[in-house]
Amino acid sequence: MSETSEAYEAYSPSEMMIAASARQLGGVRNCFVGVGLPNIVCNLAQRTVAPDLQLVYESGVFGARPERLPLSIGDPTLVTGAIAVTSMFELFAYYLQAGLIDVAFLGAAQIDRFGNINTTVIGDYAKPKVRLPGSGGAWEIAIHARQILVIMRQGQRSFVDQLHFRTSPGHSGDPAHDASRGWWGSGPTSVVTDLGTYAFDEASGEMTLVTLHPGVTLDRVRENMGWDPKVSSDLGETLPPTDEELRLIREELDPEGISTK
Amino acid sequence: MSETSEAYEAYSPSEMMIAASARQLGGVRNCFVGVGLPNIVCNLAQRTVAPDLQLVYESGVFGARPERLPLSIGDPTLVTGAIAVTSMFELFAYYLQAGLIDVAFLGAAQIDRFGNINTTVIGDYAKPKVRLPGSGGAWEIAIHARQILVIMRQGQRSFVDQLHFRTSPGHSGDPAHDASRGWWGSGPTSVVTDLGTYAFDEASGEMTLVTLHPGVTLDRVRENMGWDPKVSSDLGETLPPTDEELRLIREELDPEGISTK
Amino acid sequence: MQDAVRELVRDGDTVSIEGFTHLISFAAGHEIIRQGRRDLTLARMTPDVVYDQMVGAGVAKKLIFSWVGNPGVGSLHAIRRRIEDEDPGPLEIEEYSHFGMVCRYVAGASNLPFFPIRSYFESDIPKVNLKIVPMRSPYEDGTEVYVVPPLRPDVAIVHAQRADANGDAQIWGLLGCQKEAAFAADRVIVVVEEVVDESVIRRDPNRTVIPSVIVDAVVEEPFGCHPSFAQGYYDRDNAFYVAWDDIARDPETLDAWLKEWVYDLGSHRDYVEKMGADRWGSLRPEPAPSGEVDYGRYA
Amino acid sequence: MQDAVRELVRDGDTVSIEGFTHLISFAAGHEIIRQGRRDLTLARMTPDVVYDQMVGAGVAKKLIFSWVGNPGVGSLHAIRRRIEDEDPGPLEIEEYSHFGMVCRYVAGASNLPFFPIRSYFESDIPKVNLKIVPMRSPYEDGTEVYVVPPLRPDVAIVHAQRADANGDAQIWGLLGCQKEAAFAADRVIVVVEEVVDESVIRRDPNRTVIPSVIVDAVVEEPFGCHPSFAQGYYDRDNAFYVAWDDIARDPETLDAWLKEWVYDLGSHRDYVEKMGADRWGSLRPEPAPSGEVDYGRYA
Repeated sequence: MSETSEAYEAYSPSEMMIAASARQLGGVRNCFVGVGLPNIVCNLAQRTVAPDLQLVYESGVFGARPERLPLSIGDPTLVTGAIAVTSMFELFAYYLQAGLIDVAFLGAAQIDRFGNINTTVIGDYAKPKVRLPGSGGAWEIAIHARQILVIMRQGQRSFVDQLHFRTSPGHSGDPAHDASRGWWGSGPTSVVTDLGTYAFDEASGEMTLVTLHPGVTLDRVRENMGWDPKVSSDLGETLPPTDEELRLIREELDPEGISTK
Repeated sequence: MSETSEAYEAYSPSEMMIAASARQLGGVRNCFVGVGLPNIVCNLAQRTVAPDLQLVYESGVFGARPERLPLSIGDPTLVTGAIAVTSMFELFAYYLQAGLIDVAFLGAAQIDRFGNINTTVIGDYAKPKVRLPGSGGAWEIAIHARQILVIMRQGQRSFVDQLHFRTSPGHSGDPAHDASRGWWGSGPTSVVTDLGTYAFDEASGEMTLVTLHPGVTLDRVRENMGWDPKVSSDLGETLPPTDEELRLIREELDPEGISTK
Repeated sequence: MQDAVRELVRDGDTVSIEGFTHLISFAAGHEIIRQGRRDLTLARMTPDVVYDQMVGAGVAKKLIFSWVGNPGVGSLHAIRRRIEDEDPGPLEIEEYSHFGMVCRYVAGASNLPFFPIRSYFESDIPKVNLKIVPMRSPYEDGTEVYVVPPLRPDVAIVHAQRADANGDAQIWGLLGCQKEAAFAADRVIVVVEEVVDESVIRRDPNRTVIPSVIVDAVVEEPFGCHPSFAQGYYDRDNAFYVAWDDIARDPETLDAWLKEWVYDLGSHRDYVEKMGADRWGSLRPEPAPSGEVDYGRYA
Repeated sequence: MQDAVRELVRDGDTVSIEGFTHLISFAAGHEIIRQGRRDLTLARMTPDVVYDQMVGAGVAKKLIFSWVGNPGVGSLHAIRRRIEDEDPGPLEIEEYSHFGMVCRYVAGASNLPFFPIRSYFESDIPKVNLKIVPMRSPYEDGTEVYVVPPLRPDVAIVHAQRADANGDAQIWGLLGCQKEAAFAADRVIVVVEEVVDESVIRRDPNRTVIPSVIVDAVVEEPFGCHPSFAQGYYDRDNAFYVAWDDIARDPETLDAWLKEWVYDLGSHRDYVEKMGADRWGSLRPEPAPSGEVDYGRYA
């Protein structure tokens, strides 16, 4: 913790994404965790801004306390020492559909300006160029969690003007319609990429660039998305990872650098 | 077992009902047990004609092996040493509604000639003369179990021409309609009273006297029911309880005579 | 318990004290009586003696149930007087079959607007309860079912064998519909025989029935289910169930019982003391351990 | 296992080998491959490597699923080749979200003609799967839901940690939807790490997930879930999941793997032996006992 050399400070884009995401979990009670980056994000938040954060996994685990970095959302380390393990019916019906989940994470192969997400196919559904995994729990998570954080690298192929398939819905572009849906959530509330962080504009429901990561230009953001992005009137710079955040990521959460390279 | 004195042979009407009912469980795999007489019936059957009989209780117990005579269907003695304990949702949904139950027992405050049953009120529903317990699991049992045994004493007030309230359905009187219902069962298949045993006629769905218990006359049966009963063309006499059946009832199953007086 | 009931149970609430013969929180029922709550809608599959006591004490205006009786004994006389004779006043009722009640809780717990079941055909029940309505499957077979609406109690009170201080509760033995009722409710009170360290809960996470995320209060109340039972802790006090039949038959005896065993006592602790150590000793079963399983340490 | 598959799995059947990352019966999948079953419809929430192997071996004509991938690794290449390039032939697919799949099993297990869920709004999924249809609540609120049809597999294959000889099976750790799939199926094969005496099961009845009444065959097959895991018995063999990515990418490598590890072996016992004691030793976790609870003896 006392070491703050320049080398230490040369953080990776993943580390920036993790730190920026974890800070968004301040005060959150429980979080539906995906594997990979979201898992590290939640564990970092638990050690920094959200000490009481309960980790919930779609595999049926509530209050996990993993002794190692889980390799999948069904890793046995999530079960041993957890508060509760339940059937998937109960997890989806009583926790997720009932609105008990505060925050969840989603990834995507494609996302559009309203936070609609495609995890199903690239190309035509009947004869796809690439068959992706499909919904899994993503549909349910997208709507039933009260807040959704999306963590993904951005680029022309992933931040698209037109999805090839809409797996789960985001904002409709019509706030009156969004409000009338009666869902617990309403699609992504925040997107963190390797270039910056985005929120969704209340009036239009459109993804809006809020901060640029240190050293990233607006032009570089534009080059890496398929539409001309809405930019916040007070566009800021993301605070870089602190030494403590980096220490936790590197020494405790991902010492082998599996997810943070 | 060697004792067969006359005193021993002077069985009670309840003992006759128990023995006659237990014999109907020959070869049955599992049985949905109520408390009181049905409980003794099932335990007697397990020790005589149905050694592999699994006892299922609506409280959520499968494969109970009670060490004492249970005082209710939720007695803790049913849980300790059982094969499985499940939530009531699963018991009703996955066992009963799914058609896994071979035989169940029903009691009734009133029964009519088609096996329709009233366990709800005597008198008018809104202003009842006697408020009875209501359905409990009876509706589900009546239709989802493949066979239904009714055990009850008969009399003018219980074997009625017109129910005050139909809690659960029996045969409709129209076999074509019965077949079209698509239910696992179709109301009571057998009734055992203190006077005789009844089956239900396939063509008319009507309760039909099959045997008279030893010493009971047809007139006595007629005096104790609210309609003129259909009588089987080969009306027989119920075999009296055997010494072994009486010994099991008196020495093992109900030594204090709680249910068999 | 005083604090939990004071803060979480309000006049006019719909209250579910669940537990199918097992783990019925009489202690909570008595505290609700003591605090003089009024106009409650009492929901429970099987009202049992606890609701007869509460109805007898005048806390309830309505009953939602599927089987109203003294299990293994007979009738609940205070409730019957209200229904049959409107004595001392009418009691609104809304009744289902067991599976209907369970599915109402499941719908409430799952945030579903209705729940389909294959019950109620050719019965008079839907004629007297218009909330039970027929519906056709939208698939080709067009199968007919009935649906029941969600039940979302304002408060669910669940007794468990043990919980940690946050309310993560474990139950073994009969499970009834406590999990469903708790998830369906706005507020949840967990009452336990023993508050245990969180590490005890975490050693066997599959045993956890109710997670702290839905729990508003945790109360340790040993023997809090008496005269019902807690598997492994004490037996059902059948003599009490039998005695209740006589007590409740006469309103004056009932009032005297309430005075002696509820109003004149400050808490369930006083009740336990008054009942006496011999009574508790006689209800204690011999041990029957479950055996252990191994979750494995994956570090 | 040979007998169970021979007698209970037939060409053209719908087969569910369930288990969410945990307790996936690879041993049964391999035996189905060995016995050359054809035209199976394979149902599973997450097809996982076992279905990639089965599809690669040509046993399947259709897949019903909610997430098709190699968890934590990437793609299932044999399945992707069939879907993307119809290589070596087309593979019919029918897809849901996770909760949709679970509810299909719940409907099947409960004998319900449909099951309502609050999923699929404003998604393209119902456009490509016409079995998912919208429905309105019959109550005043008129809330819209979607419904999914029951899934009733011809055969469900469930791996459990232990069962008695009748098939009363106990599972701890992740429960997935094995109970629902088993109750929904016509025929059930239970595969276990250990067959135990009935008394072990009866000591902890709340732990029982599948009762013998629905079980058609019980097979003892230690390490039968490899490369998936059995909580408390062995870890997930992640190296295998990673290696599978390369194996399945090339049809020839895949065929060679199937020859070496499935066709040329007589049984899963040979597989266990061939894998070697070191491999199994490396996957064994340290103990983490559950602790005991007391059911009490009520005699």
